[in-house]
Amino acid sequence: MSDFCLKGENVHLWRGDHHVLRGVRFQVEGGECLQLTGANGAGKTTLLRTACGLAYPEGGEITWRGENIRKDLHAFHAQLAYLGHEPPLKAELTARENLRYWIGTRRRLQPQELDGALERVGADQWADRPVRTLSAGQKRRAALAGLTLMRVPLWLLDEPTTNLDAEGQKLVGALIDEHLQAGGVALAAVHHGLAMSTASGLKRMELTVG
Amino acid sequence: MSDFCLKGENVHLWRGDHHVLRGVRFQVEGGECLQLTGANGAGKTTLLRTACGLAYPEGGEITWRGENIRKDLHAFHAQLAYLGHEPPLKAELTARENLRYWIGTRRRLQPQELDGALERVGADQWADRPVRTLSAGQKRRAALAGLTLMRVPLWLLDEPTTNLDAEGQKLVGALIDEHLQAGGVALAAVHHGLAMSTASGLKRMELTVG
Amino acid sequence: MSAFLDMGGYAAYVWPAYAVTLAVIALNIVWARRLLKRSRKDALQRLAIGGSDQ
Amino acid sequence: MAWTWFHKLASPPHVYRVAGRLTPWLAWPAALLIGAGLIGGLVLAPPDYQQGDGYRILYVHAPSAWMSLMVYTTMAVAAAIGLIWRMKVAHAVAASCAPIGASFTFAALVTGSLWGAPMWGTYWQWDPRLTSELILLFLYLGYMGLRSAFEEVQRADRVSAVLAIVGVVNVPIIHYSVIWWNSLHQAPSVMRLGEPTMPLPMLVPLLMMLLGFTLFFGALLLVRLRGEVLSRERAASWISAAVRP
Amino acid sequence: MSALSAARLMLARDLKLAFRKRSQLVQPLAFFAIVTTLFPLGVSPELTRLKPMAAGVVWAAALLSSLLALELLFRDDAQDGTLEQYALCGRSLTWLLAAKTAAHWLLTGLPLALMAPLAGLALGAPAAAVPGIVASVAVGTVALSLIGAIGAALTLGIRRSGALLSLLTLPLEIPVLIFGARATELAIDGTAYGAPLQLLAALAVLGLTLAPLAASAAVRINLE
Amino acid sequence: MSALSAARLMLARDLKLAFRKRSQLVQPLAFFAIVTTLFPLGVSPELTRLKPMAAGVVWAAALLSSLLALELLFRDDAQDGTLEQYALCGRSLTWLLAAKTAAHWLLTGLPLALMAPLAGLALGAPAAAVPGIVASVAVGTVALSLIGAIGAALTLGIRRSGALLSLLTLPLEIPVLIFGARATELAIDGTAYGAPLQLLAALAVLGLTLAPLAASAAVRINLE
Ligand code: HEM
Ligand SMILES: Nc1ncnc2c1ncn2[C@@H]1O[C@H](COP(=O)(O)OP(=O)(O)OP(=O)(O)O)[C@@H](O)[C@H]1O
Ligand SMILES: Nc1ncnc2c1ncn2[C@@H]1O[C@H](COP(=O)(O)OP(=O)(O)OP(=O)(O)O)[C@@H](O)[C@H]1O
Ligand SMILES: [Mg+2]
Ligand SMILES: [Mg+2]
Repeated sequence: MSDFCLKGENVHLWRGDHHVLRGVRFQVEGGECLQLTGANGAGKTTLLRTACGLAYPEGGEITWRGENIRKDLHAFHAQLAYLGHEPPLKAELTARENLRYWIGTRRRLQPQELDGALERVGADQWADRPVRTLSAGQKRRAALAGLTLMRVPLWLLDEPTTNLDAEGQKLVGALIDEHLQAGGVALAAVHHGLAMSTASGLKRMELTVG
Repeated sequence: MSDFCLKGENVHLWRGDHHVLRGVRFQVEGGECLQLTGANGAGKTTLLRTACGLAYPEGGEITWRGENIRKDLHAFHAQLAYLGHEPPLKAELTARENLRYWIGTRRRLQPQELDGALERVGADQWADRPVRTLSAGQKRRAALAGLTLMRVPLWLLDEPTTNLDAEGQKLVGALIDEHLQAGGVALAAVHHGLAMSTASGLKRMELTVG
Repeated sequence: MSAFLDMGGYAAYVWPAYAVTLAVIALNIVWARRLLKRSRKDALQRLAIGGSDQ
Repeated sequence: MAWTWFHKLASPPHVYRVAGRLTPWLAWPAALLIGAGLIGGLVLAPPDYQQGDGYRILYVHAPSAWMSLMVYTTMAVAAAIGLIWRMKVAHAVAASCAPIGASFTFAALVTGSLWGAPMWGTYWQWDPRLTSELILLFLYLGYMGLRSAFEEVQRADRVSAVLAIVGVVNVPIIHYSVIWWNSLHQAPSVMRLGEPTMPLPMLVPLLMMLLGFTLFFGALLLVRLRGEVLSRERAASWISAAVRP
Repeated sequence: MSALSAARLMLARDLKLAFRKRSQLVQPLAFFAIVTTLFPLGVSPELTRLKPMAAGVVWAAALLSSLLALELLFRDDAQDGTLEQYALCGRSLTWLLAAKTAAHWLLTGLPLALMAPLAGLALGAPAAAVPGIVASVAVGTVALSLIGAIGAALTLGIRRSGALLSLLTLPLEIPVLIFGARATELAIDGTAYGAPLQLLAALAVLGLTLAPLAASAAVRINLE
Repeated sequence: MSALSAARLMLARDLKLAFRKRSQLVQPLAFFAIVTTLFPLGVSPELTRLKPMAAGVVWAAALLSSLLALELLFRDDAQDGTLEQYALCGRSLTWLLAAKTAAHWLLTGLPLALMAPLAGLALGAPAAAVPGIVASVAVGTVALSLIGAIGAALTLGIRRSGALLSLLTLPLEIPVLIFGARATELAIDGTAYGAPLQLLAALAVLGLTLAPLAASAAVRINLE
């Protein structure tokens, strides 16, 4: 048993005059994926950003392995991967270079690991073209390759299936599956279901528009 | 019977060394919606941009109402609405202002028309907030409001349901339905099915990766 | 001969001017031929990989 | 109907073939003329009564300066043709012109300032003719910079064509700068209507150099053009016939 | 609805975007003020040494602050996709871009023209020179905005285009600088400055007829 | 893996981004060259009148071209989301931003230092002044890059921040300009320029210790 556990307690957050997160509570443990659903504007993105420490909650607290994430933010960040609405890639670099510089700041990467991850997301054809020339779904796939390379226990994913074709949707499901199998934790904002093989670790939470 | 008909014949287009569109043929008429499917990178976006005259095909031709679209590009553009991967909104303006300046260059807008369109997409709450503060789905909805306001016979939509919640997906289906009922033509790149009530006017075409 | 090389006292200006111009001419020849050779090689390479489509 | 022959003439295989055949017919006369001009200018022509032997820089300065303007004009015209009629070969001509023009502009600047040192007592002055020639160099560099900033040749062609056309306003400015402003630089003496104001033994080598440089440009252009045409043709069948030995 | 009223709406939009943040309005002015103070700091505080440079400094500052604002002229619109919509709206893109350029002039050129005399006075120009300075800067910045629009449109497709943009536009803007500085200098000296001012106006008119056309051609190519 | 090797990777990335297009390398130089040609055109073509301004012109040009490149320093990374990933990578953001600033100096400051003597010579400085000009510009641009990094980080959340950025950073950069211009001027006059150069170095060191910290704090706030 791992002690991986991300927990939000009574999280409050305002944006302008808008009380977006009104005492949100959640808990995900190793081997679990919490699917965040909710109408547009319900606050899914805001919750994810708060959970990874990019936004500061004005009430309540978020803990990881039993400790407030602010206590040692660097150590917390070293254990999480966050993918937002847009794939974080530099348009002028190739997909491979992007991964090298992005993941490289976190850990030493072997070239064959990179090759493996790129192949996994079907990037063989376009791994060495500037990201600028890639299609929307190809960019998303490159970001997914980065996700698998991070090797961290906590995944925070904001609509990871956007722009992906049917096969890409399955890929996302399979990646999360494997992550959970390995004892990882995932928190994913989604509008449709995730294409996962087992529903065992799947929890759902619906945010309502505040 | 209207003479609305968008037709592509043997369209060829390269991007770099990549032969993206290899002799694509398609035809959509008034009351029909052509659903473009295909794997990531198959060339859906490229085809849509070529169809609206933003990209120049190196072989073949695209005709609208029987005439090459290049013959009178301005007149052709006045009859089409194109929505790309990203909603075309200025972050500093509110949703309402965005629509006013965007649609206003095409035709004179009545304030109550604007209100109606904003209400239709569920924007009552956030129509007067800077787009910068909107969620991804809210931005997409604002773009859809613009689409309904254009009042043009030809719609070219690139994954119009991205970032939308379940209700938003239905909205897109309903909007296309109405557009077809009124004799309009639609060409939409989608990965999932469109939530349309009648399948009568629906055609499908699959692009394969070249 | 040395009178010719001296250029009536203007040697320090005349000869560099001619040198620069002739260098520009020579470089242009080299560059142009290199461009042609390189694009020939590239074209051959492309033919070897892709064959000819269309 | 009239256009079909035009397009056929400008079709890449045709251009590639004809350019290859034409090159020696320009290159050899150019070499002869430049060689004769060098001998004529350096040895046979008499010293100037004012400038002594210093004026001999004329035989490299004037042709280089002439090239800088002529090449730019050629480039702009080719770019306009390419933009208007979407003609690939015209764009290839424009692309080929830029490095040639830039190098000769550089030569004109260097030879000019080497000439200026003894004649005006300074290598450089912010004089309209000199400044506008420097701007021409910047324009060439800007053109090449803009071109290389694009990955796709087709887009680079079309965007840089707009710049080439816009920049052509600088050409008359350079040419007339000595007339419009009171300039250090000397007024046109050869390239003007009516009688040239130079004794014949001085004039003949200059004319030979001018013609020689022009022919040399033509030869260079043809060689570069073949390279450009090859690099922008996509796997067309004629390439294998043209390239394979 | 005509192309003209679409252009009017475009102008209104760009002005509204600029006025959204009231503080943005003073920014080109502040920039100009700071640039003109750089020189006395860098060169010498004595007015007798500064006066001969006044015209050059005012013009170099005007050119640079116009250039700084330029990069954003089309880039923002291209990035968020609104420019594409304008290219697809069935109206003449030339007119729309002319309107954008007009907005750019109203937001940078005009304030600069009103500000330049102050800078001139601070650098030792006499009060009588004020109308001449205002006129020359006002007319000259029209030409600068127009030439700049071409450059901005050309470099639209390129990331980090700052330096390339200046490389492309500065050579074209140098005639404006020469005539503008000459007019300002003559005004400061108290002589007739009509001749260079007329040349400046000619450049502006030339720009007015050519620049929007060239810019719209370049934008269309870059959107492709 | 340490914070330092992450920073090294960041430096490598920024350099690669700049070197991706070979032509971009010459661009800051070209910009600098063009700016220094602006002044003679605006002021006067005579070297005797230009020489006293040489130091001011060189420094104003250096400051402006450093500023131009600055806006892009963090903005690009913020827009495409890579900066966010760096803030979340579990390494010290301070070191990463220091690496970005170093890249900025290598790409603008260093070439400017190598180029400045040429501009100085064209404006009438003697050949003996070359080492002094190189030294003062090289040291001064370090301080400029560092101060600029703070400004760029502060204005990250703001659209069209160009003018605001210059408004924020120029006042902070004025001491650099003053000492830098003094050092260059003394070098041109052939006198000892050690004192202002030392002050310049002191400013650079102060910036080195403070700027990356301030910048990383500002970036974190702006990402929120
Ligand atoms: C850096 C300095 C100089 C530059 C940039 C320069 C530039 C030019 C240019 C562009 C032309 C061609 C004009 C045209 O065809 O319309 C030209 C021609 C010429 N230049 Fe210079 N020049 C420079 C210095 C000098 C000097 C110092 C002299 C002699 C004292 C000189 C004498 C001439 C002559 C005789 C011609 C031929 C004019 C004619 O016959 O049309 N130049 N120069
Ligand atoms: N400059 C280029 N060089 C080579 N290939 C390119 C270039 N630009 C685009 N492509 C390729 O062209 C193809 C077409 O992309 P397009 O965006 O049309 O795909 P799409 O069907 O819309 O995909 P998605 O579902 O991911 O949005 C992609 O495979 C892309 O990688
Ligand atoms: N400055 C602000 N003032 C008022 N409301 C704001 C502000 N910033 C954000 N909001 C609101 O906060 C809410 C939360 O947005 P968030 O992006 O988290 O939604 P989401 O659930 O991710 O939606 P989507 O499904 O569309 O991505 C939205 O309703 C948004 O309009
Ligand atoms: Mg969201
Ligand atoms: Mg697509």
